[in-house]
Amino acid sequence: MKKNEKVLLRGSEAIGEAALRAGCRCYFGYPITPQNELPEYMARRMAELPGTVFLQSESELAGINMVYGASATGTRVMTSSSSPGVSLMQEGISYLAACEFPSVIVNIVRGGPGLGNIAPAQSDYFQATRGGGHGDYRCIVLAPAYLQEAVDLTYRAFDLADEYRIPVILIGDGMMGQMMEPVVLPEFRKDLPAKEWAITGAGKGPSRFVRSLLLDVHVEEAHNWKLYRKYQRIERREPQSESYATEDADMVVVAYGTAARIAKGAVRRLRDKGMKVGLFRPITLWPFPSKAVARLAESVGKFLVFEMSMGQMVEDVKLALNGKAEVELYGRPGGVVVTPVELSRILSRRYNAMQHEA
Amino acid sequence: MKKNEKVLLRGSEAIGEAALRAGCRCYFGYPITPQNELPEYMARRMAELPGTVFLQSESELAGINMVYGASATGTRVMTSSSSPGVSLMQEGISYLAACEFPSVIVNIVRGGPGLGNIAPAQSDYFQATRGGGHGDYRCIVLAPAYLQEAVDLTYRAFDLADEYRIPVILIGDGMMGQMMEPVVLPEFRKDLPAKEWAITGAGKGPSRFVRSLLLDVHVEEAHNWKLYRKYQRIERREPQSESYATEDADMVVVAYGTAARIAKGAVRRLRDKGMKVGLFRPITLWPFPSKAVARLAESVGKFLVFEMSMGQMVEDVKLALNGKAEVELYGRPGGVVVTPVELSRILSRRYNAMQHEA
Amino acid sequence: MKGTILIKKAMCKSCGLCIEACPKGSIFISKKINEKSYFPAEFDKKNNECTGCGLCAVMCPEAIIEVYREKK
Amino acid sequence: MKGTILIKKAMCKSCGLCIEACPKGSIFISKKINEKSYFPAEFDKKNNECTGCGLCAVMCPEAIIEVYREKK
Amino acid sequence: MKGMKKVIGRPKYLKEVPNHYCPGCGHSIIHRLLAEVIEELDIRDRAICIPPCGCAVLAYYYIDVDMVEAAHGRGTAVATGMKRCLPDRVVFTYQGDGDLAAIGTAELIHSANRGESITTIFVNNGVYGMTGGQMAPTTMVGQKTTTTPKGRNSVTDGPPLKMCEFLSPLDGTAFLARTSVHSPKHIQKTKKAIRQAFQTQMNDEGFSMVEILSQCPSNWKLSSVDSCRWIEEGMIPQFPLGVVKQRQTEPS
Amino acid sequence: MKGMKKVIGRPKYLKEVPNHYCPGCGHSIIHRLLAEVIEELDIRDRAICIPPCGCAVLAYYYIDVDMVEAAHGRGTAVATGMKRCLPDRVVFTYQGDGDLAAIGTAELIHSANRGESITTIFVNNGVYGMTGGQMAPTTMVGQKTTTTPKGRNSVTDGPPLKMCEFLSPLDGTAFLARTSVHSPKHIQKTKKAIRQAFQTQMNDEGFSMVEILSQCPSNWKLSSVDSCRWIEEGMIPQFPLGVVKQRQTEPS
Amino acid sequence: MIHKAIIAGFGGQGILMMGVTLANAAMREDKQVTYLPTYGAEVRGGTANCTVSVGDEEIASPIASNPDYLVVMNAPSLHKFQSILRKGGHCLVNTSLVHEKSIRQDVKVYEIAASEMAEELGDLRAANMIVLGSFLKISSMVKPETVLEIVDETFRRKSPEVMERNKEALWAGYRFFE
Amino acid sequence: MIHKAIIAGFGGQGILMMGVTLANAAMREDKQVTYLPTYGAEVRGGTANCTVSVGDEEIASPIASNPDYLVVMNAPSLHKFQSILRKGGHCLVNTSLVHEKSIRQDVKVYEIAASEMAEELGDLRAANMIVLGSFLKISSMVKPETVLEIVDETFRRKSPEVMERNKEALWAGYRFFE
Ligand SMILES: Cc1ncc(C[n+]2csc(CCOP(=O)(O)OP(=O)(O)O)c2C)c(N)n1
Ligand SMILES: Cc1ncc(C[n+]2csc(CCOP(=O)(O)OP(=O)(O)O)c2C)c(N)n1
Ligand code: SF4
Ligand code: SF4
Ligand code: SF4
Ligand code: SF4
Ligand code: SF4
Ligand code: SF4
Ligand SMILES: [Mg+2]
Ligand SMILES: [Mg+2]
Repeated sequence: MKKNEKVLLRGSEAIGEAALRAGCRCYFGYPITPQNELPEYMARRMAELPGTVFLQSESELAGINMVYGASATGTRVMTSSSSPGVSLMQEGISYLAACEFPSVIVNIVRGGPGLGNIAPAQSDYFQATRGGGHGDYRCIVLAPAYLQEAVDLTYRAFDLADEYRIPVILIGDGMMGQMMEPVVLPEFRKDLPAKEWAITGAGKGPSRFVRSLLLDVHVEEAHNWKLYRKYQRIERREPQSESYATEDADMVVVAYGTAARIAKGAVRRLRDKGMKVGLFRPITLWPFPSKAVARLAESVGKFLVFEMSMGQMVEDVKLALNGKAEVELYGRPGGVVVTPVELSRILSRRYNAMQHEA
Repeated sequence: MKKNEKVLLRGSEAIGEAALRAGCRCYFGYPITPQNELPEYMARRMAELPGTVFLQSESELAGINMVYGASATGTRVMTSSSSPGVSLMQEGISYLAACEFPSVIVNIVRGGPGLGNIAPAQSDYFQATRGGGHGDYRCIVLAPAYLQEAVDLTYRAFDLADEYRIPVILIGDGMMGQMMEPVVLPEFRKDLPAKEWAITGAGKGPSRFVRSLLLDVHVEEAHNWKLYRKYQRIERREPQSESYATEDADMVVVAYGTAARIAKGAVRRLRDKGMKVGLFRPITLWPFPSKAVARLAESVGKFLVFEMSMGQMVEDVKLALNGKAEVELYGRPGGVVVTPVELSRILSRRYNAMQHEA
Repeated sequence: MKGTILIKKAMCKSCGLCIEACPKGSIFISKKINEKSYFPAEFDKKNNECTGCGLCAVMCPEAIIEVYREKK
Repeated sequence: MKGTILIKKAMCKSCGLCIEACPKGSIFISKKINEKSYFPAEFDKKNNECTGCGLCAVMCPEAIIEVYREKK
Repeated sequence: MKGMKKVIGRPKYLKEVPNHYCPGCGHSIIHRLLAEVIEELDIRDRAICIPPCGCAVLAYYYIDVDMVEAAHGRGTAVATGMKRCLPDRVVFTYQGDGDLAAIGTAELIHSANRGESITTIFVNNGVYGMTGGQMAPTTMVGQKTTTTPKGRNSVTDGPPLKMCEFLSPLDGTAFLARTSVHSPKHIQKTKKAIRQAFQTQMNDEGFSMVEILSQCPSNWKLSSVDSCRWIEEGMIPQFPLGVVKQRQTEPS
Repeated sequence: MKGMKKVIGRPKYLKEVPNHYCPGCGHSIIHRLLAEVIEELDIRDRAICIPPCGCAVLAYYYIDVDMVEAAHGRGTAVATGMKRCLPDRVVFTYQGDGDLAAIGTAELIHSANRGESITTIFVNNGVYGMTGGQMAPTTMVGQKTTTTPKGRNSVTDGPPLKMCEFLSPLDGTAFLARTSVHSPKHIQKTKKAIRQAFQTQMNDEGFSMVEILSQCPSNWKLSSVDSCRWIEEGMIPQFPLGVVKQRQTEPS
Repeated sequence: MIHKAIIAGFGGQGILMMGVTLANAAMREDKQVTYLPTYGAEVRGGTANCTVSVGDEEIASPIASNPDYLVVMNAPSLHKFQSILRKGGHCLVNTSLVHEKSIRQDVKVYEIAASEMAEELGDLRAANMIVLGSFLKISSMVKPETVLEIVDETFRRKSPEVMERNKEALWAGYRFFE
Repeated sequence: MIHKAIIAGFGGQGILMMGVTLANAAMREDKQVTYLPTYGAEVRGGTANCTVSVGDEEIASPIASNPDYLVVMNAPSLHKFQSILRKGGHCLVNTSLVHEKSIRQDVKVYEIAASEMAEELGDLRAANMIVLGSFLKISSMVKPETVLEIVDETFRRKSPEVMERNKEALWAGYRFFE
């Protein structure tokens, strides 16, 4: 593959390849549709790459704890799964967050709750952004909408994880995982900086330990506030979003991932018809780009949140706007993927209703 | 024990006894501090009560799935755990919600994330109210502040679970679990209505099944909306809260569970000093008593949310108020229990600052 | 003829296990595709050797073979 | 005397396992409580039978017994 | 048919619908056997099946008994919950090798050790069928799967687990047998084993399990006929057939 | 001491601090043995311990090697992750019977089956010590615990699990031994077994485990001395001591 | 403008290969392109299909709910997809396996007995390449030369013979509608 | 008014029993009451303590950060808790096991050699009842009669002898500060 050459890749493979190029040296995971192509890709590729570890764990529970062990040694490590499997990881993720072990977790979300189905869905938003595990903690949550972005964010995820010593969740869905798009792959990372906190045997120095048991409430509180300050730092520095056709918009659609692609298609159609509709697309779900969306509220009176769920991100939009603009939800749970045409119809109805009121 | 007689009971035992009286016939659980007294109580009591099942499961994961099986037969069933153990149940809870299997889950929350400590904490609020598992679903979440209330809500939890076919989470903390207060126990439930949806063998009729796999996205979507309508019904009917000294208040503290007790003590002190401070105490965390708190905002300009966490319920308060009043957080994570005196100091400072501004 | 079989061709998936199982070679794959786009197994009426042993039916994953034997 | 032991009494938890282990009865429970509120084990200097066999130290959960033997 | 008597037909409790299994798949054979045994033991009214996450997830469409779907691997925990509430029902789980021997290991072992009076129908096809042919705990050494592109390596992946033998030291297990469905003869033996397992449960003797070697032509990338051959030649040497354990209990 | 030579003292890698264990607790003895073996094998620089959720959760305060705390039951999964990244380190888990044989069953079995080159120090005290004495998978039949007020009932709770024997059929296991720390003699044998287990790992022979019967006077509600007696008389008949498996591998 | 095509048939017919080839060609021509297969249903079925979208602007949804082109390689696929083909859309049918006629009058139908043609060419498996060739003719999503390039690169390493046969098949299909 | 007492000592001294008895008596007198033990630390320690709050209004926090009473049954407990006793509060000390003096001058200290007294009564384990009796005297959280009632009910079923001995101990402690 030549440098900067475009290649046509499947989403799951693009993510896998980007991870390897970012220096991911360990993959642990358990099969679950619709993300099996990712472990399968890792199995194939890591068999060729010296110094890498691919291990199919006996469960997601074991997998996330292997991630924990590998991360403890300072190794860049990844796991991937889909909704039910990620639910099984919640305890482990809470431990990763508590011990500040960097790690990258890919969730190719499927319809739920329960076994649900394997269609694209966005109903794990709460779990990802609020922490489905116990205790006060956060994970950085990245939601690419395009495969190039999936590549770039995967690559970045490992840096973010290391920089902030935090679990990073990359969220996608079966459509993202299965589709192919042209992408340009980044270079292989070399010379990753050593992690002086890593547990690798005491050597000649004093022995060290990492734990999350902090029996003294004041020590635990101090640890919580330390994490909190880190989270605030991330909230200041790392929010990312895309605004499309929002400059003169009267109404803005808020959507991420697959839903955002569809929404962009719909917005384009409406613009063609002269309707002043724009799109706001959070790229980081946590930290949520609250400021950016609040800024839009200075000129936009109505926000329509389009989610492939019964409404989860809508809470973050409302929290960001705090009553400054009207927020409505258009939610489609269960794996239904509406078309840009359908969505544009919905949007234009709401747009017209709004114009009518005004 | 005579009818209506007050007895001094430990929190965990009060919950256990109330459950048995509510018709709970099955308990599955795994030890974890600070809730061990509950399974231990169940072990003792159920050894005496014919027709009951106590089983120490090999893990919380197994436990919640035993609950699932028992609930499927129409039996009233309970499990209990504390934060890390409840994280392990997230997949199972998502399945319970999806299959609409009634069940009661007690979470005696401890400090976190990770192993944390066993001190009182409220940092599993997100997990309980937003669903730490995957997919769009909700659990009813009850948060008693007094042992009598713990008894009453436990008793009610089984009815709610059956009425709405939903998992109900009773949330407390180690202080609630360990302390003793006088309580009056309710009568033993007799003649619980049969559940015609229960899976008990086909008998002479057609065979039936319960599942959450709904491969057809439209069927899954319909199921999601069906659940959604149920959730809306619950949101309309079931919010519960207590308002204390709010009639003429300029500032209202919002707190639940243990924190609310402390807050009430603090509010009383401030009232003694002539400050117009009140308390709003959500009893149901989901459905959150949004209307009730929003109604207060008609006369109250400032809400101070006091949580034993870095701030989770504060989001629900903000969502309920939607910018109509100022919302501030006073969060104490890690298991620290402030005293009413300390809290009253904090409150009075904020109260004075507010008066000053006005 | 001691035995005969009936194959519900519409549900046949052409796995061929009945053919492998039949000791008499009384089954073959039809040239006519069924609704499910499989070429179903077919009883060879001309072969006339079927004993009604039932091995084909025991093997058939789809449980679509009925076996008949001459009444005695 | 062929052996002797040193017990770090401040860290003793009075479990008594050293006493049970000593074949010579050279250890007893002291009447004086330690800082941790335990009555620590004490070497019976008068008993004089200690062989320095080390069984007490091997047994002691707190690893607070040092065993000494006469230099040969 | 004139002058003819029907000697074999579709069993009563196998619903008259096409199934979703691949051509030649062992699951469909096993479904039929279950329907037959349920009919013969006359327990359709009180049998409860717990289908797995796995290719057999839709078993409720095919076998005419009450069913409750379990989360992946949790079949025996769900069965425990049900059986403890309904001790007079015949409760059985239906589980694949991924479901039972990987993610469900702990639940299986503890249910078996407790001697739960349940039956497990364990379909060992050496791969994760439903998810597209990844390595299972029972995959043979050297076998290529989508996650072992160079073949299962016993050093990094471990050797295949022999679940019947593994469970047999547990006191709670009363009947453990391994059979196969790759030929009519073995199919009949499998049926017998299933019947014995159910009978074990009905006699309240303890935990019973039938491990069934089952063809997965799609993921083995073999024809149906070659799949049967692979069971005979590849799998049986590793997974010997027969009753692995049958506890003799005094008649009560 | 004049004219005297110190023949036994506190081992170098057992930190000079009081521990939190109850008087007479076996954990403290086992800690000391670990410190001694680590010193004798001279592996303090490259040993990594994974302490459990259990009474030994604070092991990092006592034993002077690098440590990473594991979630309850997940020790061997964490160890797998670490060892795969650092193949030349000596990685060992320290686990109680609840941790290892209940919630951690699946991780243990699969790590053992894969033959992970790790060592597990398995402290079998027949109860959940840390949480206050509930039934563990290794609790004896009839033994009263806080969750078996009438004694463990083998019918409803199953009999105790014998983990060494249970793991021994797995190819991945190279060294399995059961020992005890209730007397000086047994303590010495335990030390030897721990050394052998570490050596097994250092020779890369596969998974190694030492199961140690260990007294929990607090939860057994016995004196320290009576606890030792209970191990001898109550536990050893059920859990026979000795090397259960020692794989002979060719020198490589 | 964005054009969308759905290609559908049996599992073993090389359906996905056709789609990927098309998508690769579009990429080579620096067009915007997405390719989306139906994916690994947790439950198996006999059919396979994929959607290729090609255009000169960002492609919103990779799904085609109203495709411009439909390529059907077997009968069930015709039943499944014909109703969503856009009015005036193009339907390319492999008549070797599809005997029914399309019931719609408002679409253009192209018929080719690809399996027979492939048999003639001496490789039944080349039917997909024949149909792909035809598709290149009746659509204009990508240039046939680019597809040839891709086919060349895809197969050269594997087997120059197979490459040649595929190219031949491609041209045969292309020419069929000339 | 709400009064709070902390009772602290070793694990085996019957500390929690004292607290529960007190709480039961308060309930019997229809007072508001909470009882809170230190709870099952995941890591064991040798000490036990509990807090009893009694009053005529709803008790906010069952914790006592500034108790009115402190009952210390061993030395570590004195060290641990004396600093939080409220100014002017009451400190009841079992001098059999606590040899140091309280370092605070702003509290009232009551001393009783309960273990020795118990030994005299013939039951070392009754020391806690002696101290409880003294506490009833120096506080006025509940009436001694109510406590007697509770003790009566608690022990009657178990053993009338133990009941009697406990009652005796209770009175002995009560009378000690008369
Ligand atoms: C928690 C969880 N993880 C993963 C899956 C995905 N999954 C479904 S079935 C299955 C395994 C299927 O293999 P097996 O149990 O051997 O059954 P088979 O299909 O081979 O009959 C997996 C991994 C899931 N549904 N839930
Ligand atoms: C997920 C989870 N469940 C439960 C616990 C509580 N817990 C801590 S240690 C422990 C068991 C202790 O028993 P054992 O493993 O036998 O160790 P011991 O204390 O006896 O040495 C339990 C259940 C936990 N920390 N995490
Ligand atoms: S019944 Fe026997 S002989 Fe007849 S077709 Fe079937 S297998 Fe052949
Ligand atoms: S065995 Fe059954 S499904 Fe297979 S070919 Fe024969 S009849 Fe058809
Ligand atoms: S060294 Fe031996 S003889 Fe000396 S005190 Fe210790 S056990 Fe007794
Ligand atoms: S064995 Fe050690 S801790 Fe126990 S009594 Fe003897 S010296 Fe003290
Ligand atoms: S994938 Fe395998 S196990 Fe699943 S249905 Fe197909 S052949 Fe059967
Ligand atoms: S509870 Fe038992 S295992 Fe834990 S420290 Fe005490 S004696 Fe040891
Ligand atoms: Mg399988
Ligand atoms: Mg233990």
